Amino acid sequence: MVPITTIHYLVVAAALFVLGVIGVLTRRNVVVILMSIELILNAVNLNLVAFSRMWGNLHGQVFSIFITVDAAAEAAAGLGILIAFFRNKETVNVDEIDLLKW
Amino acid sequence: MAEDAKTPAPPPPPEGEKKPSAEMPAAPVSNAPVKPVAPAPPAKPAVPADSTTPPKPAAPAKPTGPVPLLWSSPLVEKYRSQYGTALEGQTYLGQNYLTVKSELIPNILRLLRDEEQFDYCVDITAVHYPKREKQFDVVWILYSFPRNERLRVTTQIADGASIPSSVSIWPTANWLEREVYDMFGIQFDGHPDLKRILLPDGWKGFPLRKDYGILQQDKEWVQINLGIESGQ
Amino acid sequence: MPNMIAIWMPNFIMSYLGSTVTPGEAGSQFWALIYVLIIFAGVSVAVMSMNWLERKALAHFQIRLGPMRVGPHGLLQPIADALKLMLKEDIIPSEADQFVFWVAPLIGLLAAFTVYTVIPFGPSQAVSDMNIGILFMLGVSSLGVLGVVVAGWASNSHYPLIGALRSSAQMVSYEVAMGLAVVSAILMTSLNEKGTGTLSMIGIVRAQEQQGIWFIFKFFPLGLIAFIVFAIAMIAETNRAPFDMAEAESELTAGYHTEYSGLRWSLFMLAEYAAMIAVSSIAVTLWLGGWMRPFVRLLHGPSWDFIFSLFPGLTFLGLAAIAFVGVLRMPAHSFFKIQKIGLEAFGGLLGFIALMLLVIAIAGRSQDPSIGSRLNESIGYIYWFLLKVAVFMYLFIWYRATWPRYRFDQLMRVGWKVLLPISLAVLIVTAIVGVLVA
Amino acid sequence: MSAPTGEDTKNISHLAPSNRENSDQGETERKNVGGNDLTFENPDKTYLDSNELIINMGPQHPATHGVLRVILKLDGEKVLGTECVIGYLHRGVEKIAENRTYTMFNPYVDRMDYVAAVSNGLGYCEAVEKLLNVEATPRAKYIRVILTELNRIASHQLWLGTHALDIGAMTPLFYTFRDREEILKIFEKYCGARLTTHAFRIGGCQYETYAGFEKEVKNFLTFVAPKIDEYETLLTTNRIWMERTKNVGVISAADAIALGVTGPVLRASGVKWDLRKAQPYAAYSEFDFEIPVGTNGDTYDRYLVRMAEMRQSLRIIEQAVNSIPEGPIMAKVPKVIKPPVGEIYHSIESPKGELGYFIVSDGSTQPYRLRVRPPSFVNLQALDIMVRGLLVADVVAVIGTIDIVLGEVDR
Amino acid sequence: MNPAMNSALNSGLNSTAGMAPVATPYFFYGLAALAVVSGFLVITRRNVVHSALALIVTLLSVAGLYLMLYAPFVAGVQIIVYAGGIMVLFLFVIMLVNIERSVKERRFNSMWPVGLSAAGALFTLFVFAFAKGRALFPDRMMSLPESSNTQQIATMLYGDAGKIGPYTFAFEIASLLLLVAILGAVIMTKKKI
Repeated sequence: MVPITTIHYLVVAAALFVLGVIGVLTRRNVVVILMSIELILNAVNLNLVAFSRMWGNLHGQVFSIFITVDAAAEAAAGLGILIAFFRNKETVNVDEIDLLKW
Repeated sequence: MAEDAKTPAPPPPPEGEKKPSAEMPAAPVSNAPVKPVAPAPPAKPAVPADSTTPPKPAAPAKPTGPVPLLWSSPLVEKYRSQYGTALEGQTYLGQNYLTVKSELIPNILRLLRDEEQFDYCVDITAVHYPKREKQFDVVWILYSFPRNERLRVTTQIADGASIPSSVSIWPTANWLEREVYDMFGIQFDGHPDLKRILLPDGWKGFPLRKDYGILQQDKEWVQINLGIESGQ
Repeated sequence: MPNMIAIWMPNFIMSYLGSTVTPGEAGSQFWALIYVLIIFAGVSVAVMSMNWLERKALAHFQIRLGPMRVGPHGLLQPIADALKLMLKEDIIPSEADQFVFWVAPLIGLLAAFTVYTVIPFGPSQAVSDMNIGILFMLGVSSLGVLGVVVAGWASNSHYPLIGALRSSAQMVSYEVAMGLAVVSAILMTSLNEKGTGTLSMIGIVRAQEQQGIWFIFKFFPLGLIAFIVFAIAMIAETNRAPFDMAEAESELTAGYHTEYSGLRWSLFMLAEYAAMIAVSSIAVTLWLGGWMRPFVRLLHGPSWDFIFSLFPGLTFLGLAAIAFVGVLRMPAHSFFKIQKIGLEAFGGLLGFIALMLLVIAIAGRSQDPSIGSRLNESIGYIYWFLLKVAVFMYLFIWYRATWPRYRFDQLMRVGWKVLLPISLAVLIVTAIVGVLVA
Repeated sequence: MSAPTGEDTKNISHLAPSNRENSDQGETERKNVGGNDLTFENPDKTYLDSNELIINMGPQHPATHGVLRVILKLDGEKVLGTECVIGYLHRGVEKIAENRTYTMFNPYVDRMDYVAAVSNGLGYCEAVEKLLNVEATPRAKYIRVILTELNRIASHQLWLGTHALDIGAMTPLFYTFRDREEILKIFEKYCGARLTTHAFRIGGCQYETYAGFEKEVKNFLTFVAPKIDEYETLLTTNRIWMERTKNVGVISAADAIALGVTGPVLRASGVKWDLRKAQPYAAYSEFDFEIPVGTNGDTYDRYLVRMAEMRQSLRIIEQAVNSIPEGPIMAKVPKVIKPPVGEIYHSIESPKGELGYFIVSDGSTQPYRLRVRPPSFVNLQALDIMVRGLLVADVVAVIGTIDIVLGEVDR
Repeated sequence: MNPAMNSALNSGLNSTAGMAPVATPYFFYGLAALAVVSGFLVITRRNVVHSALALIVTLLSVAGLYLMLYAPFVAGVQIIVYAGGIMVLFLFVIMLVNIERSVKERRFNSMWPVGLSAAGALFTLFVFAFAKGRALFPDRMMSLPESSNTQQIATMLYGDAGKIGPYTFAFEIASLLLLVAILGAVIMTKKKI
């Protein structure tokens, strides 16, 4: 069995990243898009932690914690916007959210 | 049998009137002239159409009970002077009631509440006399907290006629009128939500009318909604 | 070959008993597996007996008898219940989301049981001593809310949905106060010479051992306040009365598990009780000294150790005595023959266990590392830990019998406006006091 | 206490959030079972405030005290409006009355408010007695008072237990049932029945008190007085209980009067009105007791009023038992009860409120028309204004505090 | 590792710490496959709740990968913040907004071919980069001290012995970010301010 090296983690992270990008670019539902963004952020986190292991220091892990914080903030703000929007337009589809007002 | 009850001429003195309770402080019964009043509505109820009524017992042999008496009080005087014969005050066994024409209905009730402080509508109900021309008695039972006094207001309406709702006078009339509608089919104009209350919405027939048999039911409704042949 | 095993087995057991680290730490997958199995079986049994105890205790609070028919004093009632629930028809509402409906109880159950991997019943009596033990524990127990939310959603019905929404809001809110209370306990672990705290569950108890004080009494009343905050928040976390908003039977019929029946419903119950035991274990670990026996500083020395090591045996002896008193109090009627025999057998079993424990306590009172003394120590650790947890379990029942239910907004107000500021203040004051002391 | 002005009534006349289209809909879709056409629009909406959620509480619900169905219109958990759907227990008591003789109908009244059957019987018997113009004997009146007040305590105990259970306190239920049992035992010894007692007859009582009746009642009085204190220790100063009940389901005195609310609910709003004092019936004028009143008209006050009422009932029973006169228990009533032509309304203070009987006699052996004025039915109408703006949990508390019995609401 | 435990390691139990389960490749492949498959489900499921559940599985398996990378604290944060916090928030919001309707609608927007090809191009780029830059990533992985992981992260975030750490300022900024996000979310979701 091949020992697991950094590149393995990077491939997994790349796959998750691309899945996230596909989700963001193709789905209509805002909630799914937000979840895809979480997927992207997780891919980035995985990369950072893998690099942290590779270099043997903890900067990557600290960075990933910051990204987690950011993800939490993004989710809160994004879902807040979503609820405010849903209240007015009663839709959660991005292609119906095409006016710069409500 | 109603005729039997009416015809005996000398009514016994109303001894027991004050006895049942200290009900009517404001009703000076003893002042009232002791004489029977002919057109009192309860005095001429028609024989119930229901055939299950047992045969008339030997009524004439018994002494009849008390009879309704004219009720003279400031309240009656005041409204009689206002409305004349459309309104009549009577008392029976110490309980006072006003018989009014149905045209007066919303006004007199409102006046009773506003001027005479009958602020509490105890009950609204109806009685069905199928043999009569105006088939229904609608009865309001009122109570006044400041006066500690009860009063019934009775009016007669014909089948199919409607009567103004008193929901705007006493909100409690809402469900009470709905029940009267449910049971007798009496329409109340201006009621905010007049629909059946105890029976299901789709039910046909008004059960407390005298022509509605005790075993009668809306077979169609029962079969459709309950999926059974009969509710009995 | 059997001969080999006969020689090898005691050595193997001895090697384990001699170890002072958890199987996970030592990397012994075999012992870790055994541990996991023991814990799963133990928790299931504990939940069943908790079920019986709750019904009995609640009944006696409420001047009833509780289960009396199935077995003597209803002792077999939980088994009968479990059998009944397993044999019940498995109903999934036609409009429900089949897969999610199916998976929801499992989420709750997994979350509740996974927590037990880091609960230290003794210094080496845990599956694993994770470095991030308490963090892991809070994280995993917070996953339990997912099961509730998803169950409410999947039922596709109004009452479960409201129950799920209430429950998720409630659990997320109380987690905040709970976490801050936990942090103040963790802060107390760092009050040693090196100034390094720990998140490890075992480390936390060891810190209490080293400081010679349970954290509930540390910086009195700071530890006590933090403990009370945690004790309130943990009731809310487990959706128990008076915070049982999520399943308030008089409002939401049964809350999120209204549509569940049979085995799936029993899984929810199992998860709920397992979570109760888990959070109680956290409280015991953080504030009540974990496996430490009481008065470890005041009453020390070999003779005191010996006296305290008699407690497990004496407890079981007392239980056996209660059982036999129950036998004596049974009416002398032939109907009760079987019940009497059953209760006598149960009492006999308890008495036998008591005897064994006493023998171990007496045999293992020497300090040298023999199997006996090791066993004696381990039993002591587990006994004191479980006794403390049992007190919490009793409190759970007591609360349920005593208090009306909070309303949802009041519950949130208590969480955010009372518990959160208190726990924040306690945290800050603990930090300041800690710095001043150090 | 002032009579409600026109504005007052306008404020409350938004009762039953009705819309006209719906009654039209009811016309067209008569096939539906009652209430399939919800009064509220858009039933399949979500929780956000632009939409409202309709949920059905009952008829199968643990906290609706029977088969009451309340359609709740919610914004999140906030109640925007309610509609009660009743009638699931409708048995046509009034129709039955028209087809039974006065005596035959007597047991039926027990089935209306089945937790206070004695009160129902008292009201009916007194109404018919009034119609007959006879009066029960003094001893019968005293027995009636004793049993009715015992029944009032039993009814309040049952109310307290279930109400506390609705709010989440399980234990009071069992305590109250334990003590209610003693009352039911007395009933059983007196007349053989525990719940639907049929204790009274027109003209008095059927049965003389059994040997030791007074002693047992006195024993009960000494037994139950500390028990009522026990309930209070569980609840009255309990913080959670107070938070759950204070300022919940507030109804002002003016609203209560306009809505015809009677009984403890009215008294808790500050109206000192009790038919036992206002228009004494039976032997109540001979006893010394007080009318407990509340001030805020909230659930907590109603709780306190009922607790105080239990104590007042104990006082009445004690006086009655101590001074119960000797004598016959039946007045002279003809074998065949044939009241003269006429109509009568008689009401008593049942544990729920004013229980009235309006009887129209045509001189035959059967009532021509018998109308029951049920206190629960009228009081239930106040549910809507009491719960608007509160939360779902409060609806349960308020239904409990109105103290309805569906057998009486639906008759 | 605590000194007590260190000393305990040599007491009888044959220590197999060298081949702790986190090191076995099977775990990696299992977790990686789980993460990618459930990541795929996240973006393809029609029902949003299913997507969310799949995302939870992804997050948990990524947490497992963190554990394998000797980052237990990050794994714990991942579970407690992501799976326990953010995902509950997501589920909460999904229940608030109408879900039945979105199930019936189209899943993908009208531009999905463009999006898909762009993502495909990105993936090709990744593959190319990894293939070409393989030499950049050393095969050997450094081993990190697992038991003091939390302490070291704390040292970097908060500093040690009176000195502030390299990320202390960033940490404060991050808390500010969270505060702003909370305020924003509250203000946006409030009906009336």
